[in-house]
Amino acid sequence: MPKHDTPLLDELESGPWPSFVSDLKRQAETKPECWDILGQLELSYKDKITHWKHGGIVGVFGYGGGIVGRYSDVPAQFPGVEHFHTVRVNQPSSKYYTTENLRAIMDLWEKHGSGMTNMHGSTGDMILLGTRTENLEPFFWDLTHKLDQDLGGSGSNLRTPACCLGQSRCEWACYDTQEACHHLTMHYQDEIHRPAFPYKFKFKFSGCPNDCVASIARSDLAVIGTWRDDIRIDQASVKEYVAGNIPANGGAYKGGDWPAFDIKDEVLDLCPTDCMWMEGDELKIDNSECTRCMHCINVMPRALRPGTDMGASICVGAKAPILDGAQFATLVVPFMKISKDNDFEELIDFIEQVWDWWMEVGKNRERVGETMQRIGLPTFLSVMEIEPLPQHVKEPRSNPYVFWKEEEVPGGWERDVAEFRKRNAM
Amino acid sequence: MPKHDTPLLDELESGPWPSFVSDLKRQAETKPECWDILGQLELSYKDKITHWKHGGIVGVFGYGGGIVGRYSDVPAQFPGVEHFHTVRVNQPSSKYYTTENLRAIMDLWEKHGSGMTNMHGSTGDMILLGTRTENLEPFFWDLTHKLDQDLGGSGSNLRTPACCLGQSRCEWACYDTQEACHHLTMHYQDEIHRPAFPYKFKFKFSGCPNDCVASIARSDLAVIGTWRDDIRIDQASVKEYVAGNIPANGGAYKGGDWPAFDIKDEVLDLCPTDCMWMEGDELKIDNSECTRCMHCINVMPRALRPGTDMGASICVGAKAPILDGAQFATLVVPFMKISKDNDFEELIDFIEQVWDWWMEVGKNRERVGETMQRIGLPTFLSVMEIEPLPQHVKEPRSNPYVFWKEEEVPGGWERDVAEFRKRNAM
Amino acid sequence: MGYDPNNPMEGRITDLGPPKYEKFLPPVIKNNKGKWLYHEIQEPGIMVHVSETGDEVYTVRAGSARLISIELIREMCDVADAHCDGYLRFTTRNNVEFMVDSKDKVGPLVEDLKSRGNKFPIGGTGACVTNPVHTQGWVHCHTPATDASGPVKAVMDDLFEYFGTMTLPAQVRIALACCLNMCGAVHASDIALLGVHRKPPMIDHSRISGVCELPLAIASCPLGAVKPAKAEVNGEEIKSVKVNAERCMFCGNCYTMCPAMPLADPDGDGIAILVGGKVSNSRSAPTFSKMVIPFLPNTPPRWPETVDAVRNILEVYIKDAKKYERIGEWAERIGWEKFFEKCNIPFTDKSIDDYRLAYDTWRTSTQFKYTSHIK
Amino acid sequence: MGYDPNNPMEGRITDLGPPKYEKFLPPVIKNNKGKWLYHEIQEPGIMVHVSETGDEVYTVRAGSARLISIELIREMCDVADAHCDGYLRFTTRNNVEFMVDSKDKVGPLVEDLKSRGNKFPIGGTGACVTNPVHTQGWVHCHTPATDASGPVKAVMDDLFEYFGTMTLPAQVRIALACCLNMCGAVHASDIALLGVHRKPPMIDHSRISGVCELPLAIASCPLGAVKPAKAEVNGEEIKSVKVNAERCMFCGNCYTMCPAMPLADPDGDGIAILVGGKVSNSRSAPTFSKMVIPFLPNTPPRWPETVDAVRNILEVYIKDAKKYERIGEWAERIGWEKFFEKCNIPFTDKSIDDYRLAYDTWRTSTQFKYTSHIK
Ligand code: SRM
Ligand code: SRM
Ligand code: SRM
Ligand code: SRM
Ligand code: SF4
Ligand code: SF4
Ligand code: SF4
Ligand code: SF4
Ligand code: SF4
Ligand code: SF4
Ligand code: SF4
Ligand code: SF4
Repeated sequence: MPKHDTPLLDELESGPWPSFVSDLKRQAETKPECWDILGQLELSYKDKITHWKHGGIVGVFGYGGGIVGRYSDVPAQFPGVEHFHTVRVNQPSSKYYTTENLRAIMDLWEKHGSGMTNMHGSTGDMILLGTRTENLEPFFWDLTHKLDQDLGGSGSNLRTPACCLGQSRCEWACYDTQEACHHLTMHYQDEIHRPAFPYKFKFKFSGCPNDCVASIARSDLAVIGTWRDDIRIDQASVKEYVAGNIPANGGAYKGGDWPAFDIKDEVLDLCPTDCMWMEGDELKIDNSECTRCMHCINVMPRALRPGTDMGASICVGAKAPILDGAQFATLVVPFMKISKDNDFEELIDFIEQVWDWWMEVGKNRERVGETMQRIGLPTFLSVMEIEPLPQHVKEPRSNPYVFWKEEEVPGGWERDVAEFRKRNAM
Repeated sequence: MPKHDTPLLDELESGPWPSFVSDLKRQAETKPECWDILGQLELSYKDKITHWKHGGIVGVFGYGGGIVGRYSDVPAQFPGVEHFHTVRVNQPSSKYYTTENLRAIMDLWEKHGSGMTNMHGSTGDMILLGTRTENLEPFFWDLTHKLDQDLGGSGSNLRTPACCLGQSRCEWACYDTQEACHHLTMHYQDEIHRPAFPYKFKFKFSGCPNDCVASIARSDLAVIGTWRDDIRIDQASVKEYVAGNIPANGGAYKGGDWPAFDIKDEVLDLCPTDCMWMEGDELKIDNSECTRCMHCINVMPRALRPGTDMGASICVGAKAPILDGAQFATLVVPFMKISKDNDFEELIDFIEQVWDWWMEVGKNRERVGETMQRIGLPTFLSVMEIEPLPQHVKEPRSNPYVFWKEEEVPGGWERDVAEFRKRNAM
Repeated sequence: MGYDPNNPMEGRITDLGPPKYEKFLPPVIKNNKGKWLYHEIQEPGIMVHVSETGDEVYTVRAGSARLISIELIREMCDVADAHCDGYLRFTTRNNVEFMVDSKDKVGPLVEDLKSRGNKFPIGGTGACVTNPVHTQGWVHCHTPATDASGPVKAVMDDLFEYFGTMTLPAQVRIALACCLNMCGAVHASDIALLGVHRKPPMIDHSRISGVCELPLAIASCPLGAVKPAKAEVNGEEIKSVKVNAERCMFCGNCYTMCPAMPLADPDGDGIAILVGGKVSNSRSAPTFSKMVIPFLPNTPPRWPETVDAVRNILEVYIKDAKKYERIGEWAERIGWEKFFEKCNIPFTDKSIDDYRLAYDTWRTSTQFKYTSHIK
Repeated sequence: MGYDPNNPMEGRITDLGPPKYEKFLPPVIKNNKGKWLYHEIQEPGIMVHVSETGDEVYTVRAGSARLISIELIREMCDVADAHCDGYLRFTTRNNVEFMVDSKDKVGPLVEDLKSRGNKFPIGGTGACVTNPVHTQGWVHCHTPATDASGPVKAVMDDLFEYFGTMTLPAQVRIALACCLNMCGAVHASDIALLGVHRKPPMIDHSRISGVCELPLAIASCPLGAVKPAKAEVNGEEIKSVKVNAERCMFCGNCYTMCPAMPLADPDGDGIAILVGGKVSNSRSAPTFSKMVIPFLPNTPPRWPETVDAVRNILEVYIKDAKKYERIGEWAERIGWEKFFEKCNIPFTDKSIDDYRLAYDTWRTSTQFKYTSHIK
C-alpha cells in the first residue's frame, strides 16, 4: 500500500506525550495497511469528519458480539482499511499479563489484523483494531485453539466485566474483585456471547469506595467494596503522621507546595460526617456516623484501614446520557458479603432477579437504569423483594404524590356513590 | 337557631392554646348561626368528612374575585350555614390596624355575616367567614362606601399582595416593603378584581433574605430585599458579643441551655461561604464571597447590618404542588433597585413583561412557574430579554442536550445530502 | 342610602384597594420607619426595637387560633385601646402584636393579656414553636382530607410549652394544609401536617353531565388516569368518565375541576407528616419538606397519633440538634437514615419519591450510615 | 489444522472466557494478594506497596497513547522481560505498569524506560493529570463529532508537566468522548471533552428504505423530533421521515438507529467542555460533570482552542483550590458563578439546563455572589 502524505498528522509527532502517529508510522513498516489508517485519518483531519460508514454486522459464528463491524467510505483511496472491524478480546481480571501471553496475542494480530490495538477499551477489553471480514474466523480459531482465549461482549448482552486491581496490589480491597470478576465472567459466558437482553448490561467491580474502575458511573451493576465494623486505627502511626514523619496521602502530594501536614485541616475537617476528633494525640472515630467515604484512610494509609467485616454495596443502573441523561448507579443493597466460598451465590441470585425482571419489562434498547426510572424505585424494590430502606435515597420524597395500593386502605377503593350522596348531598 | 350538642368539639375547649370552639360558642350568643357552624363541624368530626358542597360561583357585580362561594350539604339540619360564602377583604400592608378600623369592619361583619373570621388568610386577606348570597352586595356597599375599603383577590387573577413588616419595625429591610406592596396593589386593582390570567398570580414582598412572608415558597413573583455593597460592621459591638454582654441572635435563644456565646462556633463556622474570620478581636468579612444569607447578621444584630446599597432580588414562579410538584421561586433578577421615587418603574416593567408573555403562552390553569418549566429557563430568559447569568442556576447543566439555534451554527442547517454523499459514501 | 338590589350599579364604588398602611401605623412606628437599629427579644413574646432616633418600641406577641370571632377581635381592640393608643397588628403567622412606646407600658399590657384566660398566650418569638400556619379544613372548604383548626389546637395544646419559651435549637415552623392544594407554605415547613386522600374519586354519573365539563375533568389529571367513558343513567347511555385507579395518586385535582368526582372518605383520608422544610435563606437555601410519615388516621377531636408524631420528632430534634440548626439542616447533617432511626419512625416505600424528578433523590453513592433498618 | 471456511463448525471452541488472572500475576503479587498493608508513592509514577509478610512491590507507571501498535506492545514486553520477570499490567486508565520486587530493580527499569524516547513517560500517580480516558474518534467510529486520539495528544503535550509531577490540589481526571454516547466515564470527569454535533440529521431519502426500519428511527428520538413523512425519490413517492429541526438537540440517536440520517458536519461539529465530575466516594459523592463551554470548533491537528481552554481551567484551579479539593468540589465551594468569573469563561444560556430534570438546577434562593456578569 502506498505511503500517504500526512502533513496534518505529522504535527502530532512532536511534543512530549507518546505519539500515536509515530507509532502508526513505525508499525506501517511491517504492516503497510497502517499507511491507509494514517491516510484516511489525514483525510478526516482535512475534512473534519469521520470517513467510516455506519455500522456493519459481522461476527463469528454462534456469537452475537465481540466484533464491531466497520467499513471505509473511501475504500478506493485506502484499500487497506476497506474493512476495518475491531475485535474485542476479553481481558484477564485487572489486566495483568505475562509477556508470553501478550506476545502471542500480538503475533496473532500481526497475522490476522492491522497491527494496531487499543490497550484497552473503555469497557475493559483488549481492542484489536481493524481487520477484514474473512480474517475474523481464522483469528477466532487461533485465539481459542492456540491461546485458550475468548472474545468479549458487544451488542445487547452482558458486556465484558471489569475490575480494579483490588487485593492483588491494594491494601483497601474489601473483597476479591479479580475473583468475583473472573467467576462471573465465566459463569455468564452465554450471556456475554449471545445477546438476549433488551440492551447492553455491564458489571464492574471496585474493591472500595474509591472506585478505581469507575463502576458507579458506568456499570449497570456496580459491586463496590465496603465494610460494616470499625475503621482500624494504628495510633502509633497517627502520631507519625502528625509529626510529619510519613508523607500524607501515600505520598500523592509530594512535590506540591503545601504546608506541613495538619491532621485537623486535612483529615478531621474534611471528613464529610464530622465524626472524627483528637483526644490528646489519639485519633477517635465515631464509626456509627462514618459513611466509609475513604478520605481519612486515603490520607493516612499507614494509620487507618477499612474494618474487617468486609463486603460490598451493590448499586444498579449507571449509564451514559442517551436518552434521558446520564445516571449514576443507585444504591440497592447497602451491604452484601461477597465470597468465593459460596461461589458468589448471593450476588448471582441478585443479578438474576434483576435480569429476570428487566428481560420481562425492559423495552428494546432500554438500560436497566432507565427501566428503573420508568417504573419508579419503590416498584423496582418491591419486584426485587427488597425492603425499602432510608439508605436507598438521599432524602425522602418532597411531593405528596403517593401511590397507595387498594389493600393498604381500609375498606378498599370500591364505594357506592349513591350511599355517599345520602350523607353528602351535591 | 338551636344550640347543638357538640361532645366531640367540646373536647377542644380544654388545653392551654386558645380554643376556637369556646370562641365560637361565645360568639353564638349574639350570632346564633355560629351554633350551626359548630353543629355542622361536629357532624364532620363524627363523619370524618367535610359537609360543604363543591364550590359555588357567587360574587359582587363587576368583580371576578374576592368571594369564595360555599353551601352546606346538610342545610336542613344547619340552616344557618346553608349559604356560607367567605369574603376576602384586602388587608393593609403588613396588617397594622387602628382599633377604629378593625371595630368598624367587625361591626359590618356583625351586620352582614356570621361573626366569624380568619385573621388572616394564608395569602394575606382578612377572611370574613360565612355569609348568605343576598348579603354580599350590601356588605360590599358598606365596605366601599363607609370604610373606603375593598375586596382582595380570588380566581385567575392577581391575588392580594402581601409583605413582611419591613422598615416599619425591622432594622434589616432593604427596601420599603409596605410601600411597594401598597403601590402595586393600587396600581393593579383591575388585575386583582377582574380575572384575565391563565391562573392565579401572587406577589409577595420580603425586606431581606430571612423572607418573613415566605415569598420564595408561595408567590409567583417574590421581591426579596438584598444589598450589593459590604455588610456594615460595628467592631465595638462585636467585642461586646464576644464578651457575652449582648445576648446572641437578638435574644432568640434566651432560656435555652446553651454554652456561652462563641463567635467561631456560632457565626464564623456557620457562614455558608466561610468568608468570615477574626483578626485579633476584629471581625473580617470578605464581602465578595458573601451570599447575604443573613445568618451572621441574625446572630449579631447590634454588630452587623446589611450594606447601604440596597435593593431586591426578584424570584419568579413559586407554587404549591398541584400538578408537577411544588416549586420555589427561581432567581431571575439578582439585583434591582426598588424605589418609590420612580414609582417602582423597573419592577412594574418587569412584571408586565412576565405577564405579557405568560398571558400569551400560559395554558389554562398553568402557573407561571409551570410555564417556565414547560418552555425551559433559557427560553424564558430570552423572551424576558434577560441576559443569562450563572446566578440563575445552582450549577450548569450536566446533560449535553443543547438546543442550538440555526443562526448560531456556521452554514446553517440546510445541507444537501447528495453533496454530502460525494465525500461520505454510504 | 345603601345598596339597592333593584339598581345594583347605582353609586357603586370599585377598585379602592386597601387603606393606605400609613394611617394605621402607631406613631412610634411611623416616626422611626426605616430608622430601626437593632432589636432584642427580652423574654418570650416580648421584644424591643431600638431606633437611631433613640426611640424604642416594645412589642408583645400573643397567639391566636386564627379562626376567631368578632367578639374576640373586639377584645383585642379593647387591649389595644387600653395600652397601645388604639393600634395593633397581625403577623404573617397570624399572631397578634401589641406595641407600646416605652418600657413601663409593657408590664400593664402583659398583665392585661394574662388576665384574659388562655385567649392571648404570650410567646411565638425566637427559638420557639410559633403559631402554625393553617387552612380551612372542615370549617369551610370542600376538598379537605382533614380538619385544620382541630388538629392545630390539639398539637398546640401539646406543644404549648414551646410556644412560650425559646429553648429549641432553632425556630420550628409547623403548618397544616388540609389537602394537596396546600394553601399555606406547608411544602416548606419544619413540620408539615398534610391532609391526604387515599381513595380514588368516585364518579357520580347521574350528575356529571350537569356539573362538569368532561374535557376539563379529563385534562385535570396529571397522570392521565381520567378517561372518557360511557355510563348508563336511568337506562340511558351518557357520556361520562372513568378512573384508572392504579394510576391515581389521589391529588384531588379532578374533584377541584369536577364536583361529580368526590374523593373524600372517612377511612381513606388522614394526615401525612412532612419535615425539614424551610423558607429563609439563612445559612442554607430554602428547602422543601420531606414526607416521613405517609399516613396517620383522622381521629377527631384530638388526633392523638398526629399529636404524638409531632411531639416525638420535636423531642428527638431538641435532644440531637445543634444550636441554630433547623430540623431540615439537622436531618441533612445526620443523614435521613439516622433521622428515621433516631425518631424511631418506620421507613416505608411511601417515602421514596416516584414522581417527576424522583431520580435526583436516589442515593447514587456508597456513602450511607448503618442503621437498624439494615438487617 | 486451522479454521476451515467450508466446515465452519468443525472443531469450534466457544465460551472459554478470559484466561484466569492468577496465571498472570507476578509472584510477589500472587504471594501477597490480600496481605498488602500500605503503599507510598516514592516519586511521580513510582510507588511501593508493602505487605504484612514484609514483601514489597515497586510499581513504575508509564503513560500510553492507548492507540498503540503491536510493535510498541512488544517493546513493553521487552522491558518487562528485562526487568519484571515477564509480567506487566495495564491500569483502568490505560497506563502501563511495570512491577519489580525489590528497590534496587527500580533504577535500571526506570533507566530503560527513559532511554526509549518519549514512548514511556513515567508519571500518572497521585495529584497529577493522569492518562485521559478516551474513545475512538475518527480512527474507528462512525458517529464521532470529533477525533479522540488527536485532541488527547494535543492536550497532553500541553499538560505534560502535570503528568510527571504531583503538584495539583488533587487528582485531575481528563476524559474525552467523541460523541454523546460517551463511551468512557466522561460524564463524571474533572475535565471532560465531549464531541458534539450542532446540525440536525439530513435524511437520505434515496437510501432510507433500504437501510432503516422507519418505526425504529422514529422511536429513537427522545424528543419526538423524527416524524413519518413522504418523500419523492426518482419521481416515486416513498415512505420516509422528516425531522423537526427546532426540537432537535443533536444527540445523534437517530443516526445510531438509522444510517440514512447523518449528522456529522465539518462546521457543525466540535468539542464541548464539561467540568467538575468525579467518581470516587471520597469526601463528596460521585458527581456529574457540568457543561461550562458548550462549543469549541474542530481545529485539527492540534485543537488549540480546546487545549487552551483546558489549560486555563486547570491553571485557575491550581491557583485557587485547597488541598484535596477536586475541581468540582472547588467549584461547589466557591460557587459556579465564581468559577465562570475566575476562569474568565463567558456564561451563555447553553449552560442552563433545559432537559428533563432541569428544575432541580435552577437557583431557588437569594444566595448568590456578585460577579462581573451582573451589570
Ligand atoms: C470501543 C469503545 C470505546 C473505546 O474506544 O474504548 C466503544 C465504542 C463504541 N460504543 Fe461505547 N464503547 C466503549 C465503551 C463504552 C462505555 C464505557 C464502559 O463500558 O465502561 C460507555 C458508557 C457506559 C454505558 O454503557 O452507559 C459506552 C456507551 C455507549 C453508548 C451509549 C449507551 C447508553 O445506554 O447510553 C453507545 C450507543 C449504543 O449502544 O448504541 C455506544 C456505542 C458504541 C459503538 C458500538 C458505536 C455505535 O453507535 O454502535 C462504538 C464502536 C466504536 C468503534 O468503531 O469501534 N457506546 N461505551 C468501548 C468498548 C471497548 C471495550 O469493549 O472495552
Ligand atoms: C382561604 C385560603 C386558606 C386559608 O385558610 O387561609 C385558601 C383557600 C382555598 N384555596 Fe388556596 N387558599 C389560600 C391561600 C393559598 C396559598 C398560600 C398563599 O397564597 O400564600 C396557596 C399556596 C401558594 C400557591 O398559590 O401556590 C394556595 C394554593 C391553592 C391551590 C393550588 C394552586 C396551585 O397552583 O397548585 C388551590 C387549587 C386551585 O386553585 O384550584 C387552592 C384553592 C383554594 C380554594 C379556593 C378551594 C378550591 O379548590 O377552589 C380554597 C377555598 C377554601 C374555602 O372554602 O374558603 N389554593 N392557596 C387562603 C387564601 C386566603 C387569603 O386570601 O388570604
Ligand atoms: C413578625 C414577623 C414578620 C411579619 O411581617 O409579621 C417576623 C418578624 C421577625 N423576624 Fe421573621 N418574622 C415573621 C415570620 C417569619 C417567617 C415566615 C413564616 O414563618 O411563615 C420566616 C421564614 C420561616 C422559615 O424559614 O421557614 C421568618 C424567618 C426569620 C429568620 C430566619 C430564621 C432562620 O434561621 O431560618 C429570622 C432571623 C432570626 O430569627 O434569627 C427572622 C427574624 C425576625 C425578626 C427578628 C426581624 C427583626 O429584626 O425584627 C423579627 C422578630 C423575630 C421573632 O419573631 O422572633 N425571621 N420569619 C413574622 C412573625 C411570624 C410569627 O408570628 O411567628
Ligand atoms: C491503578 C489504578 C487501579 C487499576 O485497577 O488500574 C488505581 C490505583 C490506585 N488508586 Fe485509584 N486507581 C486507578 C483509577 C482510579 C479511578 C478511575 C478513573 O480515574 O477512571 C478513580 C476514580 C476517579 C474519580 O474519582 O473520578 C480512582 C480514585 C482513587 C482515589 C480517590 C481520590 C479522590 O480523592 O477522589 C484514591 C485515593 C487517593 O488517591 O487518595 C485512589 C487510590 C489508589 C491507590 C493509592 C490505591 C492503593 O492503595 O494502591 C492506587 C494508586 C494511586 C495512584 O495512582 O496515585 N484512587 N482511581 C487506576 C490507575 C489509573 C491510572 O492509570 O491513572
Ligand atoms: S477501588 Fe479501592 S480497592 Fe480497588 S484499587 Fe482502588 S483503592 Fe484499591
Ligand atoms: S471514612 Fe470518611 S466518613 Fe468515615 S471517618 Fe473517614 S473521612 Fe469520615
Ligand atoms: S423579611 Fe427581613 S426585613 Fe422583613 S421582617 Fe423579616 S427580617 Fe425584617
Ligand atoms: S451574610 Fe451569610 S454568607 Fe454573608 S458573611 Fe454573613 S453568614 Fe456569611
Ligand atoms: S388546603 Fe385544600 S382543603 Fe384546605 S383550604 Fe386549601 S384547598 Fe381547601
Ligand atoms: S385524584 Fe388526581 S391522580 Fe387521581 S384521578 Fe383525580 S386528578 Fe388523577
Ligand atoms: S463516544 Fe461515540 S463516536 Fe466515540 S467511540 Fe463511542 S460511540 Fe463512537
Ligand atoms: S439528533 Fe437526537 S434529537 Fe435530533 S432528531 Fe436525531 S434523535 Fe432526535
